[in-house]
Formats: sequence, structure tokens, C-alpha cells
Amino acid sequence: MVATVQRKRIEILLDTPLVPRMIEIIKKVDISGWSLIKIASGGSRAERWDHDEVTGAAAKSIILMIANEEKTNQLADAIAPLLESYGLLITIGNVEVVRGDRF
Amino acid sequence: MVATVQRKRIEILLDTPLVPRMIEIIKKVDISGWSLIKIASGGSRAERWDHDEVTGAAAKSIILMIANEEKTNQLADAIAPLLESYGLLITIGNVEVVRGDRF
Amino acid sequence: MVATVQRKRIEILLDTPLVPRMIEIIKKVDISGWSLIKIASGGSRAERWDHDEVTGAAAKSIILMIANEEKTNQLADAIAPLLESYGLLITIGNVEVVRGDRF
Amino acid sequence: MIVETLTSPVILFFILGFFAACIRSDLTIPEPFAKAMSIYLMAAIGLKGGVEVASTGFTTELAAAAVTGLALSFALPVIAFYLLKSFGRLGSIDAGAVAAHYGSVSVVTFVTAIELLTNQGMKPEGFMVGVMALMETPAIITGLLLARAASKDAKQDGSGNLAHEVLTNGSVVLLIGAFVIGIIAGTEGFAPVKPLFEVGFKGVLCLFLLDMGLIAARRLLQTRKITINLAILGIILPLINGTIGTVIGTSIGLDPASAAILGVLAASASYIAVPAAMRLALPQADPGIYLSMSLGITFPFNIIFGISLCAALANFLAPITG
Amino acid sequence: MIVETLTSPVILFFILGFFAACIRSDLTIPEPFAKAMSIYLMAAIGLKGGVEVASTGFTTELAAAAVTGLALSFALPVIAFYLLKSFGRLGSIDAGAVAAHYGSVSVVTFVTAIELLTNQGMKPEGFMVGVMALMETPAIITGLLLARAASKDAKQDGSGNLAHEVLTNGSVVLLIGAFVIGIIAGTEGFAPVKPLFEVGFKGVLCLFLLDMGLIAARRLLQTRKITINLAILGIILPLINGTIGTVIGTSIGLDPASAAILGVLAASASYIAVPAAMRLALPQADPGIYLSMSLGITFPFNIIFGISLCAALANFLAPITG
Amino acid sequence: MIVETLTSPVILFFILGFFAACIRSDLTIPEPFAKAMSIYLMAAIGLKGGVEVASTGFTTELAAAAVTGLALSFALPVIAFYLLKSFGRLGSIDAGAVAAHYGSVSVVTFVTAIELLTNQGMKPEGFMVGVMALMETPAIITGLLLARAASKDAKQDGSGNLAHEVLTNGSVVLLIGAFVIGIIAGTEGFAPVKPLFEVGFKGVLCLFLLDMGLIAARRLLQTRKITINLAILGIILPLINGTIGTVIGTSIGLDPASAAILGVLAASASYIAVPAAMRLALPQADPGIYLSMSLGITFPFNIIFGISLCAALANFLAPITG
Ligand SMILES: Nc1ncnc2c1ncn2[C@@H]1O[C@H](COP(=O)(O)O)[C@@H](O)[C@H]1O
Ligand SMILES: Nc1ncnc2c1ncn2[C@@H]1O[C@H](COP(=O)(O)O)[C@@H](O)[C@H]1O
Ligand SMILES: Nc1ncnc2c1ncn2[C@@H]1O[C@H](COP(=O)(O)O)[C@@H](O)[C@H]1O
Ligand code: NA
Ligand code: NA
Ligand code: NA
Repeated sequence: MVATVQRKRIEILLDTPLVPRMIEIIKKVDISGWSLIKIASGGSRAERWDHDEVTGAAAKSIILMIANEEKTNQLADAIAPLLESYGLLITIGNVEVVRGDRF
Repeated sequence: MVATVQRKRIEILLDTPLVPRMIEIIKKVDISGWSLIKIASGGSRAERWDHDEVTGAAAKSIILMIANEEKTNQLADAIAPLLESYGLLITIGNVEVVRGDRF
Repeated sequence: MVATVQRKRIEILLDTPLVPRMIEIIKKVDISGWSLIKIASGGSRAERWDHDEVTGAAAKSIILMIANEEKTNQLADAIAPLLESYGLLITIGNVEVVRGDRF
Repeated sequence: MIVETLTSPVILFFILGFFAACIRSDLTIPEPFAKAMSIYLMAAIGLKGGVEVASTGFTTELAAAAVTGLALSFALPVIAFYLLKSFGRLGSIDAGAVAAHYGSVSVVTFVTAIELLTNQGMKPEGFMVGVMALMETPAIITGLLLARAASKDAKQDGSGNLAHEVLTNGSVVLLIGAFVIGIIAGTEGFAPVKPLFEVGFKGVLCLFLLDMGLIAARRLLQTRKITINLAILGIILPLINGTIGTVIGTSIGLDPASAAILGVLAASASYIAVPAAMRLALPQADPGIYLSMSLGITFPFNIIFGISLCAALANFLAPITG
Repeated sequence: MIVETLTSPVILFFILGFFAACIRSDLTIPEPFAKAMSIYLMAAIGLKGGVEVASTGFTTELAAAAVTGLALSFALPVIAFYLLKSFGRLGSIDAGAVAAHYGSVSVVTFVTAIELLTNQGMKPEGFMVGVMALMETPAIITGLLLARAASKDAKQDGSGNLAHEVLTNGSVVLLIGAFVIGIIAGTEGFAPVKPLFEVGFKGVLCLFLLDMGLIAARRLLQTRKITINLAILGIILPLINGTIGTVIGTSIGLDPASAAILGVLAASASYIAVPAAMRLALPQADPGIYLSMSLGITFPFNIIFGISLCAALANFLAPITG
Repeated sequence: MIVETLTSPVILFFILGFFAACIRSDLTIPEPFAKAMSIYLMAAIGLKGGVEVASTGFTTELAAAAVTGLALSFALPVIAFYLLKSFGRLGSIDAGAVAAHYGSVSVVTFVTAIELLTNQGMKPEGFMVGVMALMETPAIITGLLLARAASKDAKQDGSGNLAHEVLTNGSVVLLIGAFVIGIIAGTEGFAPVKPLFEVGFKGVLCLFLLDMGLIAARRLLQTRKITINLAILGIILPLINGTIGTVIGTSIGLDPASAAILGVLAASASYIAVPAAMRLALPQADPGIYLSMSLGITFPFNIIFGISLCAALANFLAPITG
């Protein structure tokens, strides 16, 4: 059987216009990489939105990252001050990673 | 370090035409929000499909939600009767959430 | 409450041109199904890429699968030889699945 | 006419797409582009139909065609349902779902038929666009009633919603909306926007049929849910419905071109409005069956043979009744 | 003129979209298609404006209009800001964000105005495209300064970045770039590419306004953040700004058509460049408020009434000053 | 000619895109729109080429050009491979992958060359489209053989699959398919669909090159994998290959325009068919290298200088051989 190691799977759901700012922060924490997934639509109790808008201002994306626990904590600390004003949603889960030495 | 709380990460994979019905159910359970991700293609043992169809009837999406355990159970119960006929695929995982009091 | 069973949630992040090869392997392991999510953009320490390219060669996707532990291990073993040359990123997490007898 | 059909670029692009999928080429038309073309085509035919009606006015023929179209869409699923259950060996739920598709219409088959007929000097009336829009939804009701009468599993949940979802279906709204805009704007108001909708039309139809060829062939190749009997029904149903449509069209006094178009509408099977409605109203029905029959078999058959056959029948009947 | 406006296909498609969203139809225009149309429209108006300037040359009127446009974009948010705080009861941050939208411009409102005016024999100067491009961004600066002066929460972080992001905003670069290409290429160089940008223009505008109708109505229906007072401001602000723009435009010696266009630019509210900038610079401001006001109220108002009112005012003022 | 090139809107849009990416503007062309334009351009040139061949018939020149094109595509990677290994200091696998790109062709470079040459009264033969389609894939085989001969890591797995994947590559199928449809339909059959493919062509090319400018510059800015020597090769290889192609084209008796186009095809580097094939056949090769060289360096060089140089060379050689 292939060897696996435990890593964190981090998802940050945020407004697409804010993505470049977030990437800068991610780079400062020196996380090995990131992948962006577009959200097609969404809603909360108050509102509903669709990606299908000429104005990109309402679009949302998920930044997905695999990182070790240490980097994950550093990232969480680096993002903390923005949480309220940027309206971020951050989840951190445990995953087994094959070829995990890279992260 | 930032404080996190444990929440459930729920993914419902379903046919895109059924999404509005599912959102109604989600709203009844009063989950705080949901995000929709498009599936580009997929397959099972019997068939393979692509999103690239003029008819949207074969398209599939994932509804992603973060919720606490109580709401998660309520949602699972509310969806249960539809499972077979709608062909839903539901997964529930544990995640740590920053700013988790909202859910 | 609805009954759930524990299954593995497998994500394989790979170059889109390699997807058909990977599907063949998945079928050999006889996993019950798979779903494909497009990555819009991404980056590592060295480079940054966007999906918005005429050449599809730089595009990346995630293959998402739910499977039981046995099949997951078989899949990991089947993919192992390709890991380095294909530059795959594989994560395996635990999830509770409703209607889990299918997997 | 089938030879002329087969050398028209519109049809050749369909064949190219079908062929590309058969040799398992990775050629794909991006989905938003296909949707964009479909929106363009519906806006264009809606507008043109409306502008024509604005200049010819409302006639008794128009009224007769509209009523006939509605009646056909309500009635045709009944025949289909019994053939699908008996010869096709489908259960009531699947049979009802498939039957609804055959009562409704395919916009692209309609547009292609207009193109091919007009090229051969048979120009159908502009109001047939309106007839098509009317025929899109009644079949859904019949299909559902048939499935529910025969099966207790086809629950009633959400019927109220369904009526709303069917009547506000995007393609129905766009077609009827553009048709009404054409009537309001008239020839003169249409003039400034005409270039886009005229110049691009046939070329866009080529590229759209390229995509339809890819989709039809991939459906056929990827499904394992079509039995021989279902495949045969995918050809027999358009033959029966096309004959009924053309004969009735001729008998209510339509010109041969319009009668042929009514036949094509009857022969065609929906692949946009109805599948989405069935996924909601009869979620237990297997989409693999209805999409494969409608898109994989009946659509190509109609494009390549069905349209020509309806035209031939209409021309044959014309001197008899005329 | 409002009657003529309401029977133009361009406006009818907007109404169709608005109506479809109100009856909760699932009609949607795929987002990449909408973006493609918006790129096409901006390239087309940029090119045409540039080609016209290449043939008329740089005039004093051009310089006067450019300076006036810049000044308006800087100044208009101030009025808006105080009305939004007092009558609209918004906090400083939200008021600053909304005010920036009303100082900036809406490209589609501009294009629609050019269409409607030209159809009625009022042809604005080509250089107004350049004026529009200049007016897109100054309002962002004023809006930010107002928010920051009044609130300590509107932090200064990333101002350097913001200047860059605003000036290199995709739509600004495309508009100005196409404008410059038009000037370099001139009438002759433009000729070979002209067919696409001429033939398709009005038809694409129809389909784009169909989408804008859908978006505007859905915004209105889905938001719960618009109070009656804000809705009223969504109509009063374009009236005030449109009057100021038209009067100043006339007084600096612009022909009635160009003066009306300056009024329309002043009256219109941004929904592309400014929302993205505000999301970055004032993340605490609620996008639900500024998008709903700009897209849901002011945009439809301008399309259906505002443009005609500016034209009427410009025509009324012309003999007085001329 | 380079001055004329630089004031053509087609090239100016490329420069605009390049410039926008350099100032880090967020301007983007939605990917499905770019794919749609690429499908449109390939269908249009395929059709037009086929229609021309239908009217001129199969000539010995056509046969000579086809054979020469095939031979060039097989042979050119060999030169490239040794230069990339020696001067470029690449390993065998990367060198083989890059070499394959330079043996194959770039459709957009071809289309732009046709545009620029035709504008200057040099009209290439219609059959050159077919030659281009033939040149797309042989280089892949040579590139792979070179990599495998020199390296044991370049495993043989899936060669059978690869042949299939390369021959059924979407762009190859579409180009050849449209070419054949053009031949079957002929001038008359093409007439009804011609408007879309004629009217839009040059304008679409502008918007497509805008996107290519963005992509080329972003590639250059985002990569860290291009050494000075590789950058130099990105310019030297098209010079060598372009000279070989133009000289051979002239010597087999092609008119100057067609000889120049053969030179452009030889000089151009693939960025659609080959990268996808290399990702499959040589997954160990670094896409960062071959995409950056092909898209980031050679493509812009050819658009702005290479095409003009091939044309100049062909015109210079014509009186010598003619
Ligand atoms: N740690 C990571 N988390 C998420 N995605 C990653 C990570 N590392 C790499 N990627 C993705 O994989 C792509 C290729 O990475 P690499 O193989 O390191 O060049 C990147 O562009 C990202 O999209
Ligand atoms: N509990 C949740 N689970 C998943 N997505 C959510 C959740 N809450 C909010 N969202 C997403 O975040 C967006 C903004 O939410 P909010 O900040 O609450 O207005 C929503 O439109 C959803 O796309
Ligand atoms: N085990 C699985 N993991 C991920 N996706 C699946 C799985 N099984 C099915 N799917 C998705 O669900 C769709 C329908 O599956 P089915 O209901 O089995 O026909 C497939 O086409 C896949 O997109
Ligand atoms: Na029918
Ligand atoms: Na304004
Ligand atoms: Na080459």
C-alpha cells in the first residue's frame, strides 16, 4: 500500500474580487500551492445571488489548499484580521495525502 | 491562534434541475447558507455524461453547506424521502470552522 | 435519524488532458462513479496559471469520488506509479454517506 | 430531396459532428457557446415570425393552425405511451416521460426544416413559429397524467410548481417574447436589428448542428439503456406523428410548406423543455432513456430523413385536397 | 419620444428580460456569453469613436467635454453622498460606496442612449466615447475620500494597489485601447474589420439588454436591503445628475445630442468598474445595497425614462443658448 | 510591410492585449468565448479553403504542397531538437516535447498571415488550409521518437492511444471536416452560410488576437522557466524554419504568397494540438517550458515580424526562380 501522511484541507470561500489579495497572503505564509473553484450561485438567509452577472462584483470563489498543520495555523492567523470585513468563510478538514512531503 | 469550532461540511450531488427544490428544503431547515458548484462531467458504471449539452436536464451540481450537527441531522431527515427517486448523493464530513458562530 | 455509513472522499487534482487516462484506471478498480470539477486557476511557488487559455493543456480538474476503504486502497495502489510523472495531488478524507450501500 | 438535404452545409455539419463523436474525437463546443447559439436562434425565429405576422395580420389559417397544434401536442403522447408500454416494454413512468417528449417539439428540427424547405422554394407561413411555441408544453401534461393514471409511484408532489415551471420555461418565454416583439416592432422597427439576425442565421445553424451531431452520437455511444425495440420506436414514432401532422395540416387548409412544418413539429421530440420538466415531475423516470431516444435517435432521423418525408407527403397531398 | 423608445426592439428586449424575471422564468443568458457581448460592445464603440475622432481631429469641444466629464465624475458623488446619508439614512461607508457608483458611468446606458438618439436623428459626437472612458474612475476616488473622512472604519489599507486596480480595470483598458486603435487605424484601416462591428451591433445590444433586464429584475426581487427612501433616491439621483450634466453640456457649447449624452453619463450609475473597486477598497460596504440601487433601480429608470428626459431637456435648452 | 502590419487593427488588438497584460490589467476574455472564436475561425478557413479547391480542382501544385508540408512537419523537429539540447541545454524529454511544437503549426498565425498578405495583394492558394491541417500532427511523432531514442524515462505507455488521440484531435477534425464540407458544398452550396463566415471573420480575428496578446504576455510574466538561451531559440527557430519553408515552397513552384504561407507554417509553433498530446505522451516534460516558448515568445515574434519576413523573402526569391 502507498504511504500517506495527514495534512489539512483548507477551503476559503470569498468574493472573487478579493482573490488576488488573498493569494498575496497565502504566498507570504509560503503555502506550496492553491487552486481556485468558481461558485455558480449561492444564498444566505437574507439574499440569493447568481454568478450570471455582468458585474463580477457579486461572484464568489473557493480557494482550496493542502498544507501541513503549522502552515495552516499561520494562515489562519494571517487571515484573522480580515474575517469580519471580507466576510470570509474558512473550513479546515483532515485528509490523508499521497506524496505528502511536498506540502 | 484563532479559535475554531467543529461543524459539518455537507455536500449534496444532484441533478441541476432539482436544485431549486432542494434549496426550498434547505431554507425550511434554516441552514444559514449554501453554495453551488457545477460538475463538468461524470460517470457511473453504466453511463457517462458531459455537462456540454444543450439540454440542461443531464447537468449535475454540488450544493455545499456548512452547518452544525443539529441542523445537519434535520436536513438529512428532511431529504431522506427523496433519496431514492432523486438519486441524490450526500456526504457529511467534519471540519473546523473559523468564525463558526454564524452556522 | 437516517442511517449513514463511513466512506472515503477521494479528490485527485490533475491536468485535464490526463482525465481520460485516469477514468480508465478508476473503471478498472470498479469504483461506482466519479464527478469532475473544473479548476478555474491555480498556482504553486514557481508559477501561476489560469484556465482562460485557448490551449487546454494547462487546464486542471478535480476528480471527486466516494468509495469504500478497500476500493480506495486499490485505487491508490493503481495510481501510485503515475504519481511523479503525472504530477497528481491526491487527498483522501472521511465522510459519512447517506445511502452508502451503493459504494 | 434527400440528396439535396445531404449536400447542404447545414446538414453536412451535423454529419461532421456525428462522425467526430463516432471516431471518439475530443472535439467539443463549449456549453455556454451552444446555449448562446440556441438563444440567438430562438430570438431570430421568434422575431422573424412576429414580423411576418405583423405584415400578414391574424388570419383564420393562423387560428386553425394554433388550435391544431395545441390539440396535437395534447393527443400525440397517448399513441406514444401505448406503443412505448407494449412494443417498447417500458414501465408506466418511463413510458409517460418519453411520451411527453414526442408530443412536444424540437426547436432545432423546426429551424432546420424551415431552412431546407425555404431553400427548395417551399416557404412556410411566419405564424408557424407561434404554433411551435404553443406545442412545447401541453404534451407535458398528458405525459404526466398517463404516468400517474397507470402508476401509484408517480406522486403528485409539486404539481402547482410544475405548471409554473413549465409555463415560465426559458425557451418558451424567449420564443413567445421575441414573437411578440416582432409583432410590435413590425418590419420597420425590426430593420435596425435585422442584420445580426439575418446575416448570422444560417452559419450559426451550421455550428449549432455540429454540436447537435456531437451530442446525439455521444448519447448513443454512452448509453446502455436503449433496447432494439426502443430504437425502432425512435424511428416509428416520428413516422407516425409526422404523417398525422402533415395530413391534418393539409386538411385544415395549410399550404404544403406549412403543412409539412406541422408534420415536422409533430414528428420531432423535445430535448430542452420536456427533459427538465420530467426530471422534476417524474424524478423516478430514467433520463438515460428519454434523452437517448429523443436526442440520439429521433433527432438525427428527422434531420436527415423526417423533414424530407414530411415535405414529400405534403407535396403529394396538396393536389388531392387543393 | 418615450413612446418611440418603448417600441424599439432594443428596449422591448430589456422589458422582456425584466418581465421574464418577474414571472420567475428560468431564462438565463450564460455568463460568458454576456461577458462576450459586453466586450464586443465596448470594442465596437471604442473603435467607432476613435475612427470618428481620427476624421474630425481634436477640437476645442472635445477638450471642453473631456474636462467637464472629469470634473462631473469627481464632483457628482458629493451631492449623492449627502443625500444618501440624510434622506437615505445610510452610514458613511455605504453612502460613500453608493455615491461612487453614481459619479461613475454605465457603458450600456451610454450605448443604448447613442442608439435611441441616433434613431431620432440626434447624432452625438464620436469623442463622447472618450469622455465616457474618462468618467469611469474619478468618482471612485471621491467616494472613498468621503467614506474615509466620515468614518474611521474605512481603513486606508492598499490604497496604492487600488489606484493601480482602478486604472487598469479591464473595461477602462478595453474602451480606451479600442478608442486609440480607432484613431490609429482611421476610416480606411477600420474598413476591413467594420462588418462585424457594424452588422452585429444593434442585435447584440438587444440580446445584451435582455440579459440586463433579467439581472435588474432579479436583483430587485432577491434583495431585502433596499428601503423605500433608497428606492426613491435611485430615481432622484439620476434626475439631478442628468439635469446637471445636460445643462453643463449645453453651456460648454456641445450640440444637443452630445449634451444629452453628457447628461445620460452623469445620470447613469456604474455596475462594472465601481462595484469591483468598492469590494476591494471598502469591503465593509454592503454590495447588496449598491448593486441593487445601481442595477435594480437606476439602470431600468434611465433606459426607459432617463435617456428620453435628457434628450428632451437638451432640445429644450438648445434654442436658448444656441 | 512591418509598418503596415503594425497599423492593422488585427495586430493593434494583439498589441493591446499584450500591453494590458503587461500593466497587469484584469482584462480577460471568457474562455468559452475564446474557444467559440477559435471554432468559428477554423470552420471559416476550412470552408473557404474547401470552396476554393472545389472551384480550382486538384492540381499538381496542391499535391506538391501537401507532400512538402508533411515532410517539413516530420523533419523540422530534428533541427529544433539538437538546438534545444545543445544551445538550449534542455534534457532529451523536454527537448523532444518542445521540438514537436516547432514542427507543428499555429492556426492563428496562419490565419493572421493570410489576412496580412491578402491585404497587401498577395493572395495564397485555398489549398494551403489543407496543407496546414496535414502539418499539425506528424511533428508529434518525430518529437516523441527523438525523446524516446535519447531517454529511457520516456516510456512507451499508451502509444496506441496516442495515435488515436492525435488523429482525432478536435482542431484537426474540425479543420479537415470543414475543408471537406467546403469541397462538397462548392461555391453555390456555400453561398447561404457565407455571410456569417465572411462578415464576422476579420472582426473576430481582432478579438481573438486581443485574447492571444493577453495569454502570450501573461505566460511570459508568470513563468520562471525560460532561460535567456531558450528565449533566443524562441526567435531563432522560427527564423530558421521560416526560411526553410519559404525557400522550399518557392522551389517546388508555389506562387510567392503560398510560399510565404508555407514559410509561416514552418516558422509557427503549435499551442493547441501538440501541448495536449505532449501532456499525455511525455507527462514528464515540463509544460511551463513548451507553452512559454511557443505562446510567449514565438507566437508574438511571428505575428509582428515573422510573417512579414517570410513575405519579404518569398517576394525576393520569386524573380530568381520564376
Ligand atoms: N498545496 C496545494 N493545494 C492546492 N492546490 C495545489 C497545491 N499545490 C499545487 N496545487 C495545484 O496544482 C497545480 C500544479 O502544482 P505543481 O505541480 O506544484 O506545479 C497548481 O497550479 C495548483 O493548482
Ligand atoms: N452555511 C453556509 N454554507 C455554505 N455556503 C455559505 C454558507 N453561508 C454562506 N454561504 C455562502 O456565502 C455567501 C455569502 O453569505 P453571507 O456572507 O452570509 O451573506 C452566500 O451567498 C453563500 O454562497
Ligand atoms: N461514487 C461516486 N463518486 C462520485 N460521484 C459519483 C459516484 N457515483 C455517482 N456519481 C455521480 O453521480 C452521477 C449519477 O450516478 P448514478 O446515479 O449512479 O447514475 C454520476 O454521473 C456521477 O457524476
Ligand atoms: Na412532436
Ligand atoms: Na453618473
Ligand atoms: Na512549425
